[in-house]
Amino acid sequence: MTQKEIAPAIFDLWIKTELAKDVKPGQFVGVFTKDKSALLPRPISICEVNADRTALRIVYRIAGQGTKEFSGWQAGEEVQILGVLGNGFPLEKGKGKKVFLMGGGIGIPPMLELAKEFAADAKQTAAECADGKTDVRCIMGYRDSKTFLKEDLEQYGRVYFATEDGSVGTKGNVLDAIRENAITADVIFACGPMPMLRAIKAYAQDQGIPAYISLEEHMACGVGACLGCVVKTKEVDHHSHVHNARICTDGPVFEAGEVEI
Amino acid sequence: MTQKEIAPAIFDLWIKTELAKDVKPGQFVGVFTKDKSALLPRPISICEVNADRTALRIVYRIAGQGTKEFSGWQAGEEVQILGVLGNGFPLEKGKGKKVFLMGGGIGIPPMLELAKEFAADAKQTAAECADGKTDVRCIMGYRDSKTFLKEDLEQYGRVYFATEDGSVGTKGNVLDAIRENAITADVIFACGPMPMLRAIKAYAQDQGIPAYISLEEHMACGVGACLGCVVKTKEVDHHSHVHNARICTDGPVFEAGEVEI
Amino acid sequence: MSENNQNVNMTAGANAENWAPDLRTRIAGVEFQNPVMTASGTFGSGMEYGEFVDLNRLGAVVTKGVANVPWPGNPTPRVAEVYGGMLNAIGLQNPGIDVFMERDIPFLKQYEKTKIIVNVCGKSVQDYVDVVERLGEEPAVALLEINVSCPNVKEGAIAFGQKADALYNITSELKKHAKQPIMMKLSPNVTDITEMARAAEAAGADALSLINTITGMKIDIHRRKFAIANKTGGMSGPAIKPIAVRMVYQVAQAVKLPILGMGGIATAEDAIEFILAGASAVSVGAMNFVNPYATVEILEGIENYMRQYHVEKLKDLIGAVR
Amino acid sequence: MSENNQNVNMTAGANAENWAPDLRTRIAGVEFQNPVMTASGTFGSGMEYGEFVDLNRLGAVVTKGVANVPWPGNPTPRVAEVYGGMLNAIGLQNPGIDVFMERDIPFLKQYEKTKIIVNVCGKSVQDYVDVVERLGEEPAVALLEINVSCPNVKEGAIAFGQKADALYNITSELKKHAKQPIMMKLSPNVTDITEMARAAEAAGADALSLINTITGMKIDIHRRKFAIANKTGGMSGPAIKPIAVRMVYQVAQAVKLPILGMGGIATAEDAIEFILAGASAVSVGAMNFVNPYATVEILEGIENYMRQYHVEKLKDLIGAVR
Repeated sequence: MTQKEIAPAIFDLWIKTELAKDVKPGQFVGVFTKDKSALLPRPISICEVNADRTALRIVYRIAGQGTKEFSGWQAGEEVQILGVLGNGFPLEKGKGKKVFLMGGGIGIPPMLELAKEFAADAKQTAAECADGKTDVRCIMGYRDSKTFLKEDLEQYGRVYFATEDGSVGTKGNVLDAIRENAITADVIFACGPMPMLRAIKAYAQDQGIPAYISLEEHMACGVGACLGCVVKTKEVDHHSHVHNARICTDGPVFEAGEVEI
Repeated sequence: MTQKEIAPAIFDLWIKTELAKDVKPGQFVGVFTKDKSALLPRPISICEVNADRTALRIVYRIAGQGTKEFSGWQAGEEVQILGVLGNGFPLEKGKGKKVFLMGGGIGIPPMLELAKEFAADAKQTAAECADGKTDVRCIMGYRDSKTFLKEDLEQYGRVYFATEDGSVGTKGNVLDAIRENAITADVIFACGPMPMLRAIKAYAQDQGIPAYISLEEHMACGVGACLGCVVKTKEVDHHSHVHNARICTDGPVFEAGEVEI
Repeated sequence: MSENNQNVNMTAGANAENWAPDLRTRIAGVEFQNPVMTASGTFGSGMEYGEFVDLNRLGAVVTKGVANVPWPGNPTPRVAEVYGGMLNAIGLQNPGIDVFMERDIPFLKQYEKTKIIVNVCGKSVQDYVDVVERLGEEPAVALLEINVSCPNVKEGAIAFGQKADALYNITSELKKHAKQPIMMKLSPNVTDITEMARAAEAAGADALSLINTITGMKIDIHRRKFAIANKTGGMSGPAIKPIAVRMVYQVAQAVKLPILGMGGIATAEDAIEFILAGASAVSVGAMNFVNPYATVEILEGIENYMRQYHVEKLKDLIGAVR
Repeated sequence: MSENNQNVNMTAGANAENWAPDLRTRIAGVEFQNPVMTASGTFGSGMEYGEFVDLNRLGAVVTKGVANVPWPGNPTPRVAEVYGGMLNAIGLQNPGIDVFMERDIPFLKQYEKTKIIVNVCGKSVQDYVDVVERLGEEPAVALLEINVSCPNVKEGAIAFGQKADALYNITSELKKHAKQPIMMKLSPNVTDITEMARAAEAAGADALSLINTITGMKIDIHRRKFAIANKTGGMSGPAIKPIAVRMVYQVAQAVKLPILGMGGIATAEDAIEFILAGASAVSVGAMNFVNPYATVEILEGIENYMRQYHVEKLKDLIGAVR
């Protein structure tokens, strides 16, 4: 285990674990505190998996006592994690298409593994058929110039930036960045705060394109038993038989049109 | 801080603290766990203070989750203690007299500092007046041959042993050891399990000599506020105005005749 | 001096031999292979935990509450962590009895050693009756736990669980329609739980389970908002254990009915505390979320304790502390 | 994903300037310099904590309960640690009103900035009346907290605190004899705390304090004995906080009386949670045992929070979350 602070209150943690073997981009783990009075696992999405798939990387913001404890963990410490949880992004929906990967704030980390896998896939499809090449554009929104993971993302494709204070890239949000750069896509993959996801849902509906968005909700079990983390669905859900899907096990990624956010 | 196991489940812990400056034998400290779900300080009597009075030694038995945590503490760790608590043994009552120091099980540790101070005092009084010399005999009761603190005690005076299994010294308890060795005293100082203290109280009353016994009771605050750790008293207590004295602040040492045990 | 939670025998377990204690226990004439069960709502119908624990090792699976029709439950956030536990206001979301009979029951029947206890909820007496009658068609269901104590649904539920006369009425009504024995699940949010227990006993209940969650609240002081959309939620977790043990003890002294005890059980020591207080079996709830292996670890811990102290039969421990 | 207890502003406090918020608060016409007080029975009359905290910094000292005559209290063990808190069954040991008037009151009068609230207990209405009348002779006593909710004494006390009519009667009787405003201390061991609050209000109570401890039990599974001689004890500590916050909120919505809130307050964040829920002031109880500096640290934490969020007056926070 190794850890460093890559932006104010944003920590970058690598955990050695065989769970890394079959991680899909967009999946998450439940991380347990050592404080015996804080019991529930903290759901944190997976940012990246190392080359030999023996360790996974999470990038999280200090958001309370639990993550505060995490930030104090030292290299070599043993930690408890539950996972791998959730279904991740449906890569196949983007293959051979023009793809937007949109991330906002602490929703950016999961987009890295996704960008990486698309990049790998792009090379491959390119070899097969020139026209069917996957074209990935990353659009990332930050508060300010503390653009954590910037260099990591830039290895895997074009990255456009938006910052609330305008210090880097477009002043505004990720949708402002799209307009300013006059770029379009056939499909969107996104993770970030709810207002951003709502805006992306609306944008995708205008454009008549699908948007796969990763949702978050307070969780207890993380495995689909407690029904704590649900999202309202347009149709009756196959499992719950009501208009609710479980974010932890049916998600966290949903096609924007299927959920009411 | 340094620590070692000196008998099965019995740990010997040195804590560097300025609290050591004015420790009296028979006083105790409240030791806090680091587990945030176990909140109350554990009252543990002080076994010894080092020569330059910069550190104190506690010898405790693993008796639950808290002491189990303590036993895992590593050299150099920072720990939280509350104290120094309680009034120690009244040394002056033993000066120039024939004194028994009687300890049983995990009640033995506090007798070490007491033996040490009597020994120091003995030399002094000896210098002043040969006849008024304090004569200290230690009588220590153990379960078996795991006679922790034996060597430490033997530095400071004659030590008689009693073990339940007879493996060392007299087979039986500390009173059996007294009889077997046909020794007598003018005053007794004792700490140990309640049955032993009751026996000592009875013995002292027979002999018509005073016995100063150190009591224990479950505690919360340790400073006399919560009234959790009381002992019934023969007379109305000066502070409580009922027949109860606070073990933490009015004790832990009481003259056996004053308390109902 | 020695610490409060003193225990001189702590290490004795190590040198205990390896015989197998008799863990069987009975509730309302139903025999269970061991006393370790799951608390309703924390374990679904077991599907989600099958990958962690062998369901065949449990005494019983107590299912998530099921109603006559699907219930959508409450808005989110539905859960919040608190010191030593959590609050939940799921609102008894469930797929309804039809889906439950087709999907969940057949799944649970695969585990032949483990009994099935179905938690029944409703908004009116008739709702409960409908579910109880449907379940009567399924002999694989051993016992019905009647949830009259969910603090998170506006109508029904808790209304039956906080007034002795209401509890008496629904109990006697369900007794008329139930093929299986019924176990009334009591709310801790009452002045005198023994009054409720006596009412259930007088009305013909076959067993009692307690405690359900304790109504709590958490406020996010930075957002100045309730942590849970429902404002209040049911509190569970180790923090509430002493309250639950007290109520199990009080009820065990007040009535003759067998008790399924629960409330913050995290370890075998906790489970044994409930059993000594008078519980014939115990349910593990929120701790499944913290440690998915909790049930089986607790089962093994109880066995070790019985070996350590040479207790041959579990029933020798039930209510042994008075 | 982000953790349950989310808080994006966590670090904002750092860059807040250093102005002094107005911490004053009022209960029943009495003004306190700040809302941080001590919970009865955890702080004696302050003598034992004088060496840790400057008593002049507290809003008030709420004394250990005092009766008309000395009470010996319960047998030991009287206290036991539990997960996230403790159980106690002290049994209201106290030296009686005579000694209290001669010794404790003069001690507390030395701290002119800090108000004196005396907790009054008794076994019969007349016992309470006697103490209330004696305290009426002492103008330095600002407020009387009437303990009708101690779970650890057989007669009286709790009997008045768990039945609305009994609470109504003792409240109206004491109102006739009290020179100072009276604050009824409510028990959480009830089905509906708002019913109790309304009864006290209707009977003329000037304020309410809640919650007293919750009845709990601990069994030593190795000795197979109750951890507390009284079998049950009152549970306090962080573990019970969500229950206390819920009750404070419910009562604040149900009556107009000012509330002294308590129950597991360990940090400034906890104290603010109670204030946002509707408490005009807060008492720190068991945490004095864990951290003798807790009261003053909580006071400073509340000030920092007010600076961080630019809250000028404490009263702007009272009941701000609905």
